[in-house]
Amino acid sequence: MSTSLNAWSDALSGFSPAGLPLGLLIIAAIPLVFIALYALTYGVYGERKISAFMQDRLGPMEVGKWGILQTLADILKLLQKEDIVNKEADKFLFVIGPGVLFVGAFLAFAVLPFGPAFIGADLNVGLFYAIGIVALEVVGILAAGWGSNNKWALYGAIRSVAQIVSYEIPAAIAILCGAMMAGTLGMQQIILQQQGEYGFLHYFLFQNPIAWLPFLIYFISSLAETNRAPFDIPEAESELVAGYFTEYTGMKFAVIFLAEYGSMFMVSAIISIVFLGGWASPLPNIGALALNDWTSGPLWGAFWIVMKGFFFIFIQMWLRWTLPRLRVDQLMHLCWKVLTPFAFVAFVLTAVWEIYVK
Amino acid sequence: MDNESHMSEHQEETPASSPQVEAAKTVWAIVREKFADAVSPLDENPSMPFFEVLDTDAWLDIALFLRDNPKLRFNYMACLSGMDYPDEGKLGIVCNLESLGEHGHTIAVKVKCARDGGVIPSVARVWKTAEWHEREAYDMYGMTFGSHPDMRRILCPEDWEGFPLRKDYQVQESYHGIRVPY
Amino acid sequence: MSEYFRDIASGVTTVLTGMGITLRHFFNAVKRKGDAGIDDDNYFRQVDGLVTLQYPREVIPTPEIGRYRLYNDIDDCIGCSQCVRACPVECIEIETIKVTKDDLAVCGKTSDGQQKRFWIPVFDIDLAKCMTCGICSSVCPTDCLYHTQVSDFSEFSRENMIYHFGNLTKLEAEAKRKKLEEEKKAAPKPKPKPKPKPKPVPKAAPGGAEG
Amino acid sequence: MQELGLAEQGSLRVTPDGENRIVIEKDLSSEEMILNMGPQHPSTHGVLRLECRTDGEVVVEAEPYLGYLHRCFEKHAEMTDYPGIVPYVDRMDYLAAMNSDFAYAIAVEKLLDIEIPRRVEFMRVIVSELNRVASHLVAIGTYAIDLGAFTPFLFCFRDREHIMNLLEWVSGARMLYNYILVGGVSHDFPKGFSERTGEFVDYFRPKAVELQKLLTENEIFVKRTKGIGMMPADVAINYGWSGPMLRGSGVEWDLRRADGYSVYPELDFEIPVPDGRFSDIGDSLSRHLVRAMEMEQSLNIIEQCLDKMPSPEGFDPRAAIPKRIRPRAGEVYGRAENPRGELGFYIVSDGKSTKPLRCKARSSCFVNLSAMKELSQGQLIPDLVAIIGSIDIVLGEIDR
Repeated sequence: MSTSLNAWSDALSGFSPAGLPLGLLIIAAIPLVFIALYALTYGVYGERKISAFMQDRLGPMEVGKWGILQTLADILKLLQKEDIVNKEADKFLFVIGPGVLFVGAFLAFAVLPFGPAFIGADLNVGLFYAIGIVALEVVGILAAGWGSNNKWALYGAIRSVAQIVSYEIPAAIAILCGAMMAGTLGMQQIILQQQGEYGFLHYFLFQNPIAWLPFLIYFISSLAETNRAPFDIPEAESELVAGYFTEYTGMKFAVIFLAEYGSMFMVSAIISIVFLGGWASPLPNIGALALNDWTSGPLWGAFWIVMKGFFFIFIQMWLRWTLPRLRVDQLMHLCWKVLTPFAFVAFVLTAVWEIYVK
Repeated sequence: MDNESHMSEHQEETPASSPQVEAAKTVWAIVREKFADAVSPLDENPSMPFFEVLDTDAWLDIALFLRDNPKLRFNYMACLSGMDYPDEGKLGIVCNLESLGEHGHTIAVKVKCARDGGVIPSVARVWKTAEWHEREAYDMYGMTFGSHPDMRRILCPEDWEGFPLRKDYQVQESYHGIRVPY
Repeated sequence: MSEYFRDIASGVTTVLTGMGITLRHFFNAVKRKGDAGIDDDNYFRQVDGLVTLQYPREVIPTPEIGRYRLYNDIDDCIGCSQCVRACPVECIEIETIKVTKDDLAVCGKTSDGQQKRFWIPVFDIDLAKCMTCGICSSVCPTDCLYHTQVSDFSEFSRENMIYHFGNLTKLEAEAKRKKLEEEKKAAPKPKPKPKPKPKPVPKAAPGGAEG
Repeated sequence: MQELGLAEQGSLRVTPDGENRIVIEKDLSSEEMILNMGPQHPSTHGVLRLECRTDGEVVVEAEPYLGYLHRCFEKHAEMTDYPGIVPYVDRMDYLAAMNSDFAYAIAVEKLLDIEIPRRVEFMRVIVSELNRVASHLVAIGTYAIDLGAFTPFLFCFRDREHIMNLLEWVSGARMLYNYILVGGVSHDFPKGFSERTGEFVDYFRPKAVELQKLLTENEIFVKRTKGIGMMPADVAINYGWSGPMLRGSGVEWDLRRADGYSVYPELDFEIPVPDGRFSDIGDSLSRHLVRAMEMEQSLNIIEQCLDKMPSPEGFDPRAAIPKRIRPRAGEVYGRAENPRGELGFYIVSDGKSTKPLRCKARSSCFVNLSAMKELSQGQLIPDLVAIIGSIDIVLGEIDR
């Protein structure tokens, strides 16, 4: 089955009528559509259910069995809502803000490999692109916050920019550790190096005795980059009402929401690609039980990377529903005085390991 | 604490000899010694012994004395209530003072002023808690407090007419187009 | 510097402790709290797990003395108006007509044998105003006015929150009033009038009584 | 360019120009911004408005504006008879209605000079301590929300639900009980109430420990609250603070001990004050800790009361309730320890009427909040939220 699927995707990628790479576009769009659907329905639903269970509640129960259609109902509601633009708002920025945010969050999906063949663009600087393109989100947030002409939104936007820009540094350094171990920035190459018959033992997390440090640093920084608790100060609902999207309603609000869940998955995918082998199966071949071989292939690859992404999203939610929120200066303290120095240490140690030990 | 027992015991004992009243007598004697006729005789009722400040202008001095005299040390103002005395044609305040953590005694002090345009010296600088209490008394009764740092209404809106807790208060007909009496 | 590392260490450990607690609750989500009332002996043996009750289908039972919707058993009401005087929010409106001598038997007795002396054409309770303090029921001499356990009685119109308990229709009340007037004329000594105010009697006479 | 002293303050630069005149340049001048926090804001706990003058994230000063929930309690009280005021008192501090009723009952009973049956006193103490636990649960839970932790809030409400069930069982209402009346209580305990209360105490103890681990000991929570909103003891007394706020500043002062009303002198309990090891004395964390420790003490009190309570045989909870309350002419200041501090009632009776001539409620939150202006100076906005949360205000009581 796997070979036929490979052949199918190869055929599709070769489909280019009149010189236009339509087939590639379709392949690139499949994960995007999938993630968008996931993000809207199961991300929100999952978050609500997980938080409910952690808080001894039932969560949504009324729409569909176990409330699984709740998010669809929410989308319908948001679609019908009046699209309010403040009289005093800077209309251009106000409208363009969510769009930029959305585009910024989803552009990185172009380089996420969902399998040996499922990748939008296998850039040789994929990792660099993924880190860099996230910075576009900052523009969207700032546009939304400033354009709203609301003091709370402005506070949220300024905080958000400070936070995201700061946390790019430890995040990038931590990711560089992974890139150093791989010796490449291409996503597919990074994963291919982590694939092998011993399954998870090939993952970079287990290839290097200090790889857990950049792994942790990147994970913490990614929480801050996606504005998730305990670093959700840009939208801190008890301080800033709702932060930079205080004034948004209807579909614009939904788009911001979608972007947040999209970027949540994006960072989770990146951390699983760099440290946990992306679409590579974690199961080892044990003698005759060739588990690794059986669980590899395009569909399995998509399955594994989505599962790994879900796992990290679960941890993000788990943290969110456990911890209080940091203060702005404490957030910066954590970034500049804890994570960044440790990221440098990890960087040096990884380099030493790669050069002298391995 | 000093006054641990007297509240619970005072029901069994005869009211006149309750320790609360005894303590109040001592306090009053010290104040009387210093301010002589500026204060009235002590009202020795069992539930809330109080004296009145007859010379309203002396209230700030008396307050400072009550707070700082080492034998009195009334460092805690439990309550300051506005009062209307329509029979006497006066407005007033009733302050419940307590020496918290030091002597443990309590006393109530009354200060009165004229019903129209009456001014009572503010004690917001003596007890900071008095600031809001005095604002509330002004809000409800309309007496002003001299040298109060921030003499505004506190519970009613700024542009409310009249002072609601005066006995002769008539509620205004409408407020910004909203009919008030319903 | 040691404080720096101690902060990091305590940060990590306390975060992990907290995560442990939430995870325990997450895995405990297979259990659900039962809907036993507090007066059930096993109440605290069934509170583990998810505590949500899905309201219209699962309800916490209201205890016996639950003070919710006010109800007047008009058959036992003697029209003494004590509840009206006691109510702090004036949510009860009552109108009474003295019973003429020959009607006493028709008017009947309360369940504990007390002769009723008033017709009560109007006994309206505005439950939108009622704050369920229970003062009226504590002053009621015949215990006919009491709060029931019905707690969910929302309405779309405020008018519907006024419950009518009067035991006479408008026409009957008119007739009784006339009768009383005649009796008074017949009687030699003047009696104090039982306030025959021509108040508008609501259309639906014994309207939303319990149900 | 010669920089003078003013330059160190940030935005002013003083430069002598060519003719040796001094020119004051303003670059990046930072204006103060007025920020309205409330009346509709998630962390003002109701309809409180704080007008903050902010310089960036730093609050220069926050001025509270009250009155959005003013329901004229004192005016109502002058028009209502003594038993009819109790429901209004319930609605002042709606999170601790039992305690408020208790304070009011104490004040009126002092004026009436009536003897209360011993069992009634124990019943009153049990229900008000239960309500104190419930109120502190809300305080702690909403404080957690203010600081961004949602789960502890729901855990608190889950446990509070049991208290509300218990109190509904005994009084008939879930929040606004009208249970403690002048001279007695409205109902005797139902059969099995004492056992169930005991079971609740056993149920709640481990939950309190869990809450402490999840929230109080959390490093982020400690970092957010420690050293924030410092209030020295003498200033706190001068501001008239009482209750957990005052004890958070290290003053061991509790009306249950100081006034010794009801049966509290017979009960063995501690007055928790912070020892300065885990928190700085007088900060927001101390106030939080005091509340957490007080819940434990309340549980102890409930257990003791259940042991010591006289048997219900031949007992009528309404026996001492006067048919008609018409106190002698006089005035009284009666008070009790509310979960938020000293709740006092200054009541004046003219001796003729069944309605008080004056009924002033000395609200604890009102007094505690009056220090807000001073506490807020120079704090960050998130700290402002932490401070308001630690004051634990109930707007119903502030505005009355």
